[in-house]
Amino acid sequence: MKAVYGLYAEPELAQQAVDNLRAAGVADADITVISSEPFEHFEFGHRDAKTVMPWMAVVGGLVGMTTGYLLTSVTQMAWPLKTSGMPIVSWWPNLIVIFELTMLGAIVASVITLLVSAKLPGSRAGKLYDPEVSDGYILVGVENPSDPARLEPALAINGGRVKSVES
Amino acid sequence: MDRRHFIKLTAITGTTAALTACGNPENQVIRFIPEEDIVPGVAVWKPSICPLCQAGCGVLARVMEGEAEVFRNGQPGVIRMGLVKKLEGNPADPISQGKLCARGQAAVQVTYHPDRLGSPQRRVGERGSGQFKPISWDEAIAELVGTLDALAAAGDQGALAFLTRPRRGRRLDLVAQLLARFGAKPPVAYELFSDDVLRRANAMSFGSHQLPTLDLEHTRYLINFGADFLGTWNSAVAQSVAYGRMRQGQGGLRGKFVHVEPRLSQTGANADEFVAIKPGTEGVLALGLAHVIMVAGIRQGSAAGRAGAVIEGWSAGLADYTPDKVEQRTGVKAAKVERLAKEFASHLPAVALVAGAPLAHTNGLFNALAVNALNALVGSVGQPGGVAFAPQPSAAVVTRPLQEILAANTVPKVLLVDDVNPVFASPASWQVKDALLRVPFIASFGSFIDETSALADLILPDHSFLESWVHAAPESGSMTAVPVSAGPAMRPLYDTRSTPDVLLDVSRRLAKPISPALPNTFEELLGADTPKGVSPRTPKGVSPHTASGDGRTTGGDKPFLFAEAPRAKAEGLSVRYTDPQFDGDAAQYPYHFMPYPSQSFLDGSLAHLPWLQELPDPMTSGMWCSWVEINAQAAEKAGIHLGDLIEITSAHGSVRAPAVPSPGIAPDAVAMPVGQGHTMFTRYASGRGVNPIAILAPSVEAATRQLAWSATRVKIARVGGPDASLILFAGATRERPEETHGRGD
Amino acid sequence: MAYRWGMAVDLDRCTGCEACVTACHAENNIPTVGAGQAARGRAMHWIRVERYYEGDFPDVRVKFRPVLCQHCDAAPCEAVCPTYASHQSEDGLNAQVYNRCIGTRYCGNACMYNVRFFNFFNPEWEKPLNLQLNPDVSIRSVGVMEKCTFCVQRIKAAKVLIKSENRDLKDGELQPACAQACPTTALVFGDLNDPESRVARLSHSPRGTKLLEDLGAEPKVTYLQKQAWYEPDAH
Amino acid sequence: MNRTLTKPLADDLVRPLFHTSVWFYAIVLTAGTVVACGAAAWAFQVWNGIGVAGIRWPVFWGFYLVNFVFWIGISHAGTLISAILRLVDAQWRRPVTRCAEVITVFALMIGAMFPIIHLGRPWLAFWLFPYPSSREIWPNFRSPLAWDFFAINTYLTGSVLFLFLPMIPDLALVRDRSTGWRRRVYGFLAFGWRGTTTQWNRLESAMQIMAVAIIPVAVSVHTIVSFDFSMATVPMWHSTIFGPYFVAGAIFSGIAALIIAMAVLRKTLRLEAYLQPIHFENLGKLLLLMSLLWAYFVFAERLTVWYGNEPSEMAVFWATQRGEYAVFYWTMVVCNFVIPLPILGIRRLRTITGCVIASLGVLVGMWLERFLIIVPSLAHKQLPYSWGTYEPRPVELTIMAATFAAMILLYALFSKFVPIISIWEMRAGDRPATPSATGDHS
Repeated sequence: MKAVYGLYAEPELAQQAVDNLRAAGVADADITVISSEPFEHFEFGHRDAKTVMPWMAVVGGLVGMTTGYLLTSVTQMAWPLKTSGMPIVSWWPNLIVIFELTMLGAIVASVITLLVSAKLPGSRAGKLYDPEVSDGYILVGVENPSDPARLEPALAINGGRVKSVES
Repeated sequence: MDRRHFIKLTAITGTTAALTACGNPENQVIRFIPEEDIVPGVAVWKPSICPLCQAGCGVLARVMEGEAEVFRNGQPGVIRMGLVKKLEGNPADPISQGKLCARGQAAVQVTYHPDRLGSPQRRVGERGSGQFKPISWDEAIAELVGTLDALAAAGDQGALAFLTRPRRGRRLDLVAQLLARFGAKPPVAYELFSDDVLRRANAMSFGSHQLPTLDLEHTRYLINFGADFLGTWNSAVAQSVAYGRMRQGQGGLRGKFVHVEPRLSQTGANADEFVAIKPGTEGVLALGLAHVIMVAGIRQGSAAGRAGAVIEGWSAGLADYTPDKVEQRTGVKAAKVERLAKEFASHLPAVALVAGAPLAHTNGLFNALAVNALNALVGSVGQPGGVAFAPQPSAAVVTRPLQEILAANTVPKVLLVDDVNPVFASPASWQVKDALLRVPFIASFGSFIDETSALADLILPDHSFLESWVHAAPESGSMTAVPVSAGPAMRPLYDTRSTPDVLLDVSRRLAKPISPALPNTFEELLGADTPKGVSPRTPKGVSPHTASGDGRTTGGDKPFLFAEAPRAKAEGLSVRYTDPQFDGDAAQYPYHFMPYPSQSFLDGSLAHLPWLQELPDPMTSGMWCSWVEINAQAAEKAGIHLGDLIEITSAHGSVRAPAVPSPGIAPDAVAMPVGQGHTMFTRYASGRGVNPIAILAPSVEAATRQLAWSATRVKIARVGGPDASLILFAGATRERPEETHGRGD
Repeated sequence: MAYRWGMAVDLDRCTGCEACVTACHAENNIPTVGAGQAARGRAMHWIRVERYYEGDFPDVRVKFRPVLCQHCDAAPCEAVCPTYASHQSEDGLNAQVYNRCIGTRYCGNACMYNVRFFNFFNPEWEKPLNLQLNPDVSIRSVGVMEKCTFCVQRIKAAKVLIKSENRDLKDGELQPACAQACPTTALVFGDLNDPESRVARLSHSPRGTKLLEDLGAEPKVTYLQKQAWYEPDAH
Repeated sequence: MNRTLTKPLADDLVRPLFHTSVWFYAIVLTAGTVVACGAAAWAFQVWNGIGVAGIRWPVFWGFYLVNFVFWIGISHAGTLISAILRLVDAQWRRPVTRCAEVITVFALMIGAMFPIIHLGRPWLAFWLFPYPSSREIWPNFRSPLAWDFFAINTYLTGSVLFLFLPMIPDLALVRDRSTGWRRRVYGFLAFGWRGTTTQWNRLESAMQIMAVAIIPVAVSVHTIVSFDFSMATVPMWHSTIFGPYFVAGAIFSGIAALIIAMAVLRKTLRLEAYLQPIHFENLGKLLLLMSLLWAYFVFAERLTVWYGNEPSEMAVFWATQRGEYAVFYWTMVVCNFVIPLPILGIRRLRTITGCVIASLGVLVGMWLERFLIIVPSLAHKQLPYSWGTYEPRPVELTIMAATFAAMILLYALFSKFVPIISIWEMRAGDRPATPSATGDHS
């Protein structure tokens, strides 16, 4: 992997670097921003914010609900044992199990969506990263740029250090 | 495979497969060939007789195949055999009528008790230490024969005494016969809760020296003076069966039950009306009722005949027994006396009953005679709904009282003890143990080492009743005379022998055999007076109550009840009232001490049965323990709470037991169940609780010399808080306990 | 026709003698726990005779009341069991399947009659008391709840018997151990579906009540209340 | 503000991972020993039978179930509070959330053990799982214990995820700062986290959704725990108030546990700069609110019973109010209300020490509350003949002590291996809340 990137101590500078890259004709999707914290209040932190996760949560909840319904009702009918004079399929108590499984489905679906869409767990091999990020620096860079030399000026903002990865 | 597992497997599977499969040495036991033809899993019903009290209930034993560790010819081994699993009342038996009491249900544990003696024993330790070593039957019988021969050789046959219970039946007959033929005096009989006072009174009043049989089924009004007829007294099962019918069985007529006692017993707890009375004044109340009945002209005094005539002042209308005077003496309100008398006399058939504590006073005979006279006055003797006397197949054996062998100058040289434990069941002040220690040779036929058999030099353990021929001739309890015998329900587990057979054997082996010779065995002896051809049969049903197997029943089937009661010659005595005498000064010993037969253990002879130990007492729910019942309000005043350790002191000793405050006892009385406090009586009873009999005064009923076990006064002292010895099954005593009432003050 | 087993308890007949208690122990292999365990509340009595005092001496009265499993139609013990160890059988018995019981003891809490008993330890019978054990009744191991079964082993045997003899069950032919022992016949057992049976008739007696009826468990045991004595002549 | 300032912050918060004090070993050893005793006690109980515990007829549930409810209640400190604070974006939550969520996870694990410990045949506990037995019978879903199974497992799953997901960036941070085996272990746990914008966005979304989902689950968990009691017609159990009453009590005891945990961490890990008096102040206010809420529920419950005067309930009422359990009852009232009210109500007293004292009281009080709910009612059911008592046995006390030790042990170990304060959330918190003018292109 080849890459060129800058490390910035301040998010304002990172935002500027992102803006410069855009100005240099780099597509939004090709700009990598890596940070040790989320920057909700900066534009660069909002890129790619759209996600199907809430819908997946709803779908997961529905799957859980159906599972809960089938688990309770079908097993109760499969071997009808009478207890406490209750109906064989007893809705009131079953609703509790159905509720729990609905919520479990939603949670699990959200987490699966998270893992899939955030590519976790994943390998960092061949991907742009710099351990200095964990010290608080914000990394803005481009992986496999077509013309690294042209991008370096865009990243060279006062207060940032430009690095490049060869091989 | 551990030991416990082993038991479980045999119990659950009942097969040998699991046992032979593993190589544990414990399982490599000798296997005897099955002795009988029993189909696994199929129950057979065999008749027997419950031996635990004098009632003599006929039972059916449910026999099923099982694997038992047994002794055969001195050799231990495992055998598949028929084992008694459960006892039910025999529906064909006129006494039990297919029912059985809690004690009878537990009788099966006598056979399987882990501490039952499996072979003859010779004493090795000090007398009373309980240390014995097993010996063979040959040795044991030779020793007994030798001892008796030595007596005979010295011409001292009179120094042989046989101590037993006064249970009517062929067994006692045999003992008496053998003693007589040997040249010894009649057997000595001892029963703590003896009914001899009542028998004597019945002889005086009605000419029948025996216990009455009640026809409660047809009674409309019952006044009961202290008899625990639903619990421990006389023929409790038969009486309970009839009681059930008296309550709900007469088609809308429900008899009234009035109970008179200073303490609310289990029987009293069922009464419609409870009349608290001063101890020992029951006879006064009975005569008070008679007075009112006579004065009101409902019945004429002469109607009582002889039963009235023996009461001083009867013919004069009992002027000393006006309701006011009765109230003074008994504490029962005059108005109540009037009302009870009129109710009693106007709801015929009515019956009055007396037994238990009222007769265990110095004036017990008077109390009994007074109640008899009341019965006679309302014409309830020998009548439906009244009392009657069953004709007896043979005269009762004459016995001697225990006191005859206690005195230093009448100590027997050889004492044979069978099924009685006076060392435990008599007041310490009688010094029974000391007296027995003076006897040079004691042999016991007991199955267990108890306080009395521990003094024995030789123990020749009897079969259990389920393993031997048994016979009983109940003197009461049935509309039909029912001497009954039954064969063994199962084969013996151990190297034991039936005591009657041993006695017969000994009688033949004596240097001068007893003559004329008796049958070889008890079975033959019973066969001699039993119609042949009635053999126990196996019912088809699986449900026990469908069984109709019955014992060999002898005696007439004629109903005797309505026959005129036999009348012997009047003795021409008239008895006058005397105040009951209590041992202990009322100022120093303010409480009446009322020991009572425990529902579970009677006089303590059943304290070794674990089911009965764990059976909650009907009134207190106590299990595995002793306790003192004390009036709840009096306890509150004295700062005594549930479980507090109380010391009860009489002039003759003291015992400590936890307190149970109860609303069912008079404020000037404390009560204790009898039965616990064994020092030596198997693992289940030894060292458990205390024995209230020990501190009783040696007072006796004046006329009959019977122990007056209700005539002791005591003082009490709280000596500590709960010591965890009180084990109750129940929580609260009331359905809505006071402390949960209301919304606060 | 399906059976519906029930019992009538005549409190006017019951004398508190507790013959039923021992009979039950003998029939159902109920372990004796011993003094130490009894003191710690582990005594097992599938049937017990409750005793309640009313009033104070000398105006004191006593109520006896045998309490056993009421075999409720809407038994609160059943639904709470997570493994169906406690459930209603076809005969209307409140069945306890020992093998399925894992010992949550929830049923014991839910039962308002406190008639369920728990095996806190493996039961022991000191030899040779084990020879008495009823081979028709399984032995319960540690950690298992147990309770009155209306002597289901007798019910099963009776069904086999009448089938082999091709006949109907006679009323009164089948009795649990407690009813069989009861000297005063205070306990009457039978088929509530048979309107002619003694138990069915007694269950409709005006004296009949159910224990804790308000709690809605719909017990199949009917208690016939004790009657007061009245003077027939006074009417 | 200079962003490089966040390096010392990270240095500070990962320090406990790389420097071990003697105290750590002392705590682990002591707590470990007690836990081992508890394990031995349990083994003793399984071997000999549940009878070695004090439970008896008719008090079939005792200390084990008291501790079950107590620990499940404690578990409501973390995830629930953390989720609420996240949803309302309370900034002061940042140093608190992880210590809180850890409590949830460990308390749930500990609490969920008790229903197994208390079983008569614990080796068959898996029969509670929803799978068919060899006879194809499934568990009875009408049983509150089956509901417990689902509720606790959902809550535990959610809570573990809720704790673990926001831990990933911090694990990545530790990975970057360590070498050797640590680097490999943390690298594995960090799931290859880089911190790309997408990853941060997905993480935030997931946390938002889970926060929404976990709140009703948490409420349901303690409601269902309360159903274990209120479904039975046991006097003073059979009450509709039990659901909210239990949830409130759970949050009450949970906050108390959190305050104590934070105070301990603050001292032992020298986190004074991060866990500041303001955090205790705020949690103290919450605790005060819950104390008032708790008192309200207790009053409502007691009044209803007293006014209704139903005999069997009055038996329990009086047993706790002035009978054999009164000493516990009034101790509970003092601990849960009389002590916390002035301490937390008067600002001057609402110090860290004050909050800790009040919290200790609440923990004792809430434990007693669970005892007073379970035991007196079982001991006084409808038929007074069957009333009983209950006394714990050594095995129950040992296992109970072991669970407290287990909490300490697990907490010590966790704070040893994971930054107990979320570094990235602290960093994010350092940023001014107003959007930056320079970066906003939309």
